[in-house]
Amino acid sequence: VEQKVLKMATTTSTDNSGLLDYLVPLFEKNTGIDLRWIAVGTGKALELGKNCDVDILLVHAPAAEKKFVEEGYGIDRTEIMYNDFVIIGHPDDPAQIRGMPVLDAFKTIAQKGALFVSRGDNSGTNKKELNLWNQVGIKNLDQSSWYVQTGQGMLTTINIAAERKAYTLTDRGTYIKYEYNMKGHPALVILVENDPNLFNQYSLIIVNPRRCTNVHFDLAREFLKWITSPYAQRAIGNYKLLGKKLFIPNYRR
Amino acid sequence: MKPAYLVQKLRHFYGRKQVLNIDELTIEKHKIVGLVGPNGSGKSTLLRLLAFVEYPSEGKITYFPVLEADGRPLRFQITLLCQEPYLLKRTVFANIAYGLKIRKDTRNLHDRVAEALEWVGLDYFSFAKRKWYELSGGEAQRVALAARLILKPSVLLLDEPTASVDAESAQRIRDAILMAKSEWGATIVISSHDRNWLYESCDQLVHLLRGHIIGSAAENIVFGPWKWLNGTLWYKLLDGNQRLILKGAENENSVALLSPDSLIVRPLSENFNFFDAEKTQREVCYINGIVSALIMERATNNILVSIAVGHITFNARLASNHQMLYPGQKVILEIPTDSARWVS
Amino acid sequence: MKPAYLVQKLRHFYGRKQVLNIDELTIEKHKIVGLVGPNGSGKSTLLRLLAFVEYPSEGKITYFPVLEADGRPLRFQITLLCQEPYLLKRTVFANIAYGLKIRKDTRNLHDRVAEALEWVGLDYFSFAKRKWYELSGGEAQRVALAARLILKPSVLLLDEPTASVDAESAQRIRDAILMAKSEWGATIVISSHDRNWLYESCDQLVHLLRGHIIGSAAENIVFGPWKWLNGTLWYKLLDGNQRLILKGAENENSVALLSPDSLIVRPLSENFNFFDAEKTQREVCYINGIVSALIMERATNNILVSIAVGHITFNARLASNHQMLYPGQKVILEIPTDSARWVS
Amino acid sequence: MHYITDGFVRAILLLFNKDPETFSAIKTTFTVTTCSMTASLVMGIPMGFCLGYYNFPYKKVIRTIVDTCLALPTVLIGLIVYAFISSRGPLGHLGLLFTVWAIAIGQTILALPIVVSLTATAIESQDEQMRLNLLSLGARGRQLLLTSLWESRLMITTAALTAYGRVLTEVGISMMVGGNIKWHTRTITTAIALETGKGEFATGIALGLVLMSIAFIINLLLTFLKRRI
Amino acid sequence: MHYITDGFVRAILLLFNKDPETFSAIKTTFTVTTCSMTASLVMGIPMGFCLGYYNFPYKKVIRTIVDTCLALPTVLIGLIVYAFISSRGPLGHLGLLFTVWAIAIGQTILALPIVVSLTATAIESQDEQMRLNLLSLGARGRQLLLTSLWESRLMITTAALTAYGRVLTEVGISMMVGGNIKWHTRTITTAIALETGKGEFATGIALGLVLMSIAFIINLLLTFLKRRI
Ligand SMILES: Nc1ncnc2c1ncn2[C@@H]1O[C@H](COP(=O)(O)OP(=O)(O)OP(=O)(O)O)[C@@H](O)[C@H]1O
Ligand SMILES: Nc1ncnc2c1ncn2[C@@H]1O[C@H](COP(=O)(O)OP(=O)(O)OP(=O)(O)O)[C@@H](O)[C@H]1O
Ligand SMILES: [Mg+2]
Ligand SMILES: [Mg+2]
Repeated sequence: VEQKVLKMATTTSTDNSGLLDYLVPLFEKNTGIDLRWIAVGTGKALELGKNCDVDILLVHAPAAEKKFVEEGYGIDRTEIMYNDFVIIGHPDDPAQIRGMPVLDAFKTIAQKGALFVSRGDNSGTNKKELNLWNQVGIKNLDQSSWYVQTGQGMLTTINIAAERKAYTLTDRGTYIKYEYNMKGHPALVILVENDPNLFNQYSLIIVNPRRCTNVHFDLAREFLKWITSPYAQRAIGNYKLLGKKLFIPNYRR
Repeated sequence: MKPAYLVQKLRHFYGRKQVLNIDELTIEKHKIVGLVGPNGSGKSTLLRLLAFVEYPSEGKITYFPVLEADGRPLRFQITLLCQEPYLLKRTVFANIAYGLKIRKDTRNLHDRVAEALEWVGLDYFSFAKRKWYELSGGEAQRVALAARLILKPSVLLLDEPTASVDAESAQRIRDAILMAKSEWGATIVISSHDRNWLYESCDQLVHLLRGHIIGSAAENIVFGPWKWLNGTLWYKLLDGNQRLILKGAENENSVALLSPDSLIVRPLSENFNFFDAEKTQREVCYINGIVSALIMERATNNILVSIAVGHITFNARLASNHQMLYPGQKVILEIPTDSARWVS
Repeated sequence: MKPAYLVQKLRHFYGRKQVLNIDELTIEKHKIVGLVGPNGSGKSTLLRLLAFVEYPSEGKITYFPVLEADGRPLRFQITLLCQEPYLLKRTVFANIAYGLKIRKDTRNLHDRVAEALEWVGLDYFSFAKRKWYELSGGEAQRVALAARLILKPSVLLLDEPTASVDAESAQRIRDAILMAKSEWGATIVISSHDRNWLYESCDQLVHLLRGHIIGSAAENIVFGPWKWLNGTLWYKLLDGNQRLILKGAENENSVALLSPDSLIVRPLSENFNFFDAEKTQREVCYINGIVSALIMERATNNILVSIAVGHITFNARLASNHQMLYPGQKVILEIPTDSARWVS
Repeated sequence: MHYITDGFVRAILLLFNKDPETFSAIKTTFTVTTCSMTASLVMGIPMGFCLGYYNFPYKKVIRTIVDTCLALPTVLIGLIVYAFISSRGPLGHLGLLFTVWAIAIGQTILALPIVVSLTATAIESQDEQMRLNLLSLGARGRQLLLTSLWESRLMITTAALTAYGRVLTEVGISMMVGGNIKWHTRTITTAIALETGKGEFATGIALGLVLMSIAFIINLLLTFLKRRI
Repeated sequence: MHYITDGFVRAILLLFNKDPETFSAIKTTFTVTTCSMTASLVMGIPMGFCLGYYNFPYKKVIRTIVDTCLALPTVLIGLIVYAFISSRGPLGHLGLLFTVWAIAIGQTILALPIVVSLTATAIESQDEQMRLNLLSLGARGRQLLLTSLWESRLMITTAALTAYGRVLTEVGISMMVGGNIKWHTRTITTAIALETGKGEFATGIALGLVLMSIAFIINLLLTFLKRRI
């Protein structure tokens, strides 16, 4: 019997946070499908989808996702969970943004020219950040001396921000990991959180089987069905990293 | 007379420099041919061409299989011992056996290697297992030769096989070469600067100079500068203010060839009037010299006398019934002025 | 007598193999010393040790600067021409100039290189610009020698400088060596298998055999196998069923050394009764042979006769007033049975 | 600093406890590098021999191209291989993407210039006399190739080791066309990259040490080839 | 497939339009590789010479270690350098982290084993006669070193080119200790990794081709060293 293999491209955050290591064995046990995931940047994940090299995508960049579906590369975009972003920075807080709403915080950082480290890699997080800068009307970021682009993963970006005593925007999961790595003495602390503007929506997209005939559409549907099932949703809600919840399931029928 | 090689209109160049220019040369089967000539005269180049490991720039070398119905491919019939023998980074045994392994002919390998070592005067037990770097210069040279002899090729081309080999071993090598000729009818071409050894070994001589064949005898070569004397006479100043006078040089840098047969040697006697003789310089030129060596020439059974005139040595060939000379003896060399052949 | 080198209790090993064992050897200043011996006797090794490019396993080599107040460091006073000369991958000019560049002594570089090339008989204009691979074997050898001569070292160690060099150039090289001695008082040690050339060049001989010094003359070396005859007499079978009978071999594989002075040569006359002579074998052994060469020995002004007995050649030294022999002549060799020295 | 020492301890634990993830990565690494090294040596050594031994037109041009290919970035190789084997690429139907074979192909391309260039240099540096002597003994073709290589075995071994070091440590190709899929195409190096990305520096170092141990063992196995040539 | 052709076109555009980001990356790459190659050649060649030329105890052990270091993964080097120069590390006060100097240090470590091992092999493969001849002409120490190297210049050049290819294409170290900071420590290879991660495959290929052009130019400049030895 040929093994049923489903290939998924996903962003590094779901992989690095350990969520997939926790969910996928459950899925395999329930359905007997071998789910193999490739953790890459959001941009690359979408590109793999366009090239029909994977069957399903799990990403968090709503605007790009919608464009992807509109252009006919994917179907059945389904929102399944979210987590949130936080702004972190040195405890001295040179720009005094502690507790501000996120848009005010961004504006202040830009006005004071405080160092801000960006991932600059078109990842979901980066897109979110650019979206926020756009909302507060800051332009010419690329040329600004206070704006540092690392072009690397979230954790490295946090490390660089720590070295430079700078601010950065991160997803909560990576921050928890960072806090843990620092043995509870992080160089950077959370300064801005719990703003609705900071929600980070994850969605599932099936690669369009009419464009890509080699896609395992039935298996992809099966995964979609499973992940939206109350069982899986509950499992997502129960996943904890270092004792803290990371993802909030929000599939709505 | 059956030729093993026919060389026709051969020209060979390195870059724009002509190193060989041979209109015709025949090498007979089952003969030992000696190749002599000063450094850079093209001996090694000719041997490489005869071995077909290098190809002439112009002209043709035809090879006629020495043994009728010799089923071996050309490259297995002809074997060359290079001037600088290179040993493979293996044991002496493996070096000697290498050619046979290539020929997929490994019956009795040990016996045959032992025999080949014997031919060059090396002991199987003390040498077979040595590594290539555990050999002295002469031993390495002899191992390389053994690696050629063991192949029993129909054509054996040897480039200075006895350079840096001791006298006793040179003798043995000569025997091995004679055996190769008599036992499996090999055709052998040897280049060497050890004239005594070569003259005692070979049936025929080819004398090369600046890429040209200048004869089949051991010629005396006299390089310039020549000075014009009068008429067609030119002279070269020798040590002790003597003059070698010869007819017909083309220019200052011509090279004179004097056959050892054309020189007459006679003991310097009290009553020989050197100045009288001077007058006859138009026909004969007289030169004082000292006998430095007397050597027996195998091919002709004649005697070769070396006569030192300052820094130059002349060789003359004497019939064996000639009046005897002894080394150290003062002699007069009579050289007919028209006996020179000139090359330029 | 001032020594340049004092060699004491020298033992040299390659692995567990002893290649040199010299209890004492003195090399005098301003002398040309010839090193002779069969292949593998340790000549090259000794030269490397004298050049201090290799160090003896045991014993001591002391060097006394040849020139008083020679300010140059040791490595610049002594220069060795290796047996296999290696040319740097540069032009001939750069090769010859290399040693001087190292010595930071580059005055008149062109003139000096031209002079050095002249010494070895090469023309500056046609050779200086050639690349290292554009040379024949003998030319390369001579370039390597020129690279040593140009350094005007106080000690010049030459390992077979004339192997694969033509006769004319060998002559020139001899002159260059004599000049090195007379002009800047060099001490010169030369190993060579070309005995004629060596005998005519050097002031003193050192004869090596299997790493031992066996004397300072050109000895005849007779290898075994020896068979016991009777009493202390042993014999070796020569070609033509003759027997060389000598006293006092230690065992089958002993090696006999016969000084060329102890052999007596006389023409084979009709009335010589060979069988009568046989009776006297206890004291003298008679052997038939043929004169193959006569050579003048420079150091002693004597004549060396080579006598071929089958495959073995004996050398005898004759006073210059000795009855004259000629090559090809049949002779009787008289060898006193107690004239052998033995090594094993 | 502390994670370097931690890394040492963890490396020993990983190997000692036969950690399944690590062993899976070791196995993948081993399979992939064996394939790619075999392919690149089998192709590269004869190519290098020809490039070093024979004279032919445009030889220097080819040599310069090969030497330039020493600087082929792994990601570029990854992208090019990807372009060929992606579903939409010309070889897409073979289904090679995200398999160990894809990695092996990419690594072969990576190792090839190293093997070719170093072999060619080794052969070119050989004594002209060696060539003549082999020819004069009657060696041609394959015999000439094998003997020449054996004479330069020290250099060829070093060439192979250099190429091996390169494929063993590359990340770009394995990531791009292998996909770093756990239990399947995750090699030690992609695992290191992953762990490092997660901030698990000690684990990264541990895996790095595991990789070095493999290299060390290979080196020991090849010692016999490196004996005095 | 279309990425590859797109990549070619884009590579030309990037260079032709003097794209500032690309030129910044080229400059960084150039600075960093020049530093690391200089350092690794200056240290590595004499070390390789000693390892190949002299005999000393444990020589073989050291050689095996050097050869094993040919398989040093870049991420491991990155981690170790990071541990030393991060603000909490022993050299933290120098403020090297996320500077080009940090990358240069890491790349030097990367190139060193390649230079040492290949130089040692080149020297070891040299004719024993060459050594004797140089000694007999009075060469010692530095002269011996320089002449020996010049005699093996073909091999040393290839060693340098191999090492150059390695540092030019490495990503792990530049990412880890350089930080891939735009306008500052972003090299061509980290830019390729970034663009590829973004899914901008054509740009990745374009940058890869830019890198190869640099390698090509360096190769042309070194051609004179590669003339018939
Ligand atoms: N590296 C080595 N390892 C072992 N044995 C060696 C080594 N080099 C030389 N030998 C042996 O040492 C002895 C002396 O060698 P050496 O080169 O000094 O002889 P030689 O007198 O110069 O001979 P030749 O006339 O052939 O040049 C020989 O028996 C040789 O086999
Ligand atoms: N590769 C080369 N390039 C240019 N010239 C060369 C090359 N090889 C040899 N020659 C020249 O060709 C001529 C013939 O060389 P060859 O080696 O045949 O001489 P040879 O007679 O063997 O001399 P020797 O007695 O010194 O061995 C010489 O003048 C030499 O300088
Ligand atoms: Mg020659
Ligand atoms: Mg010797």
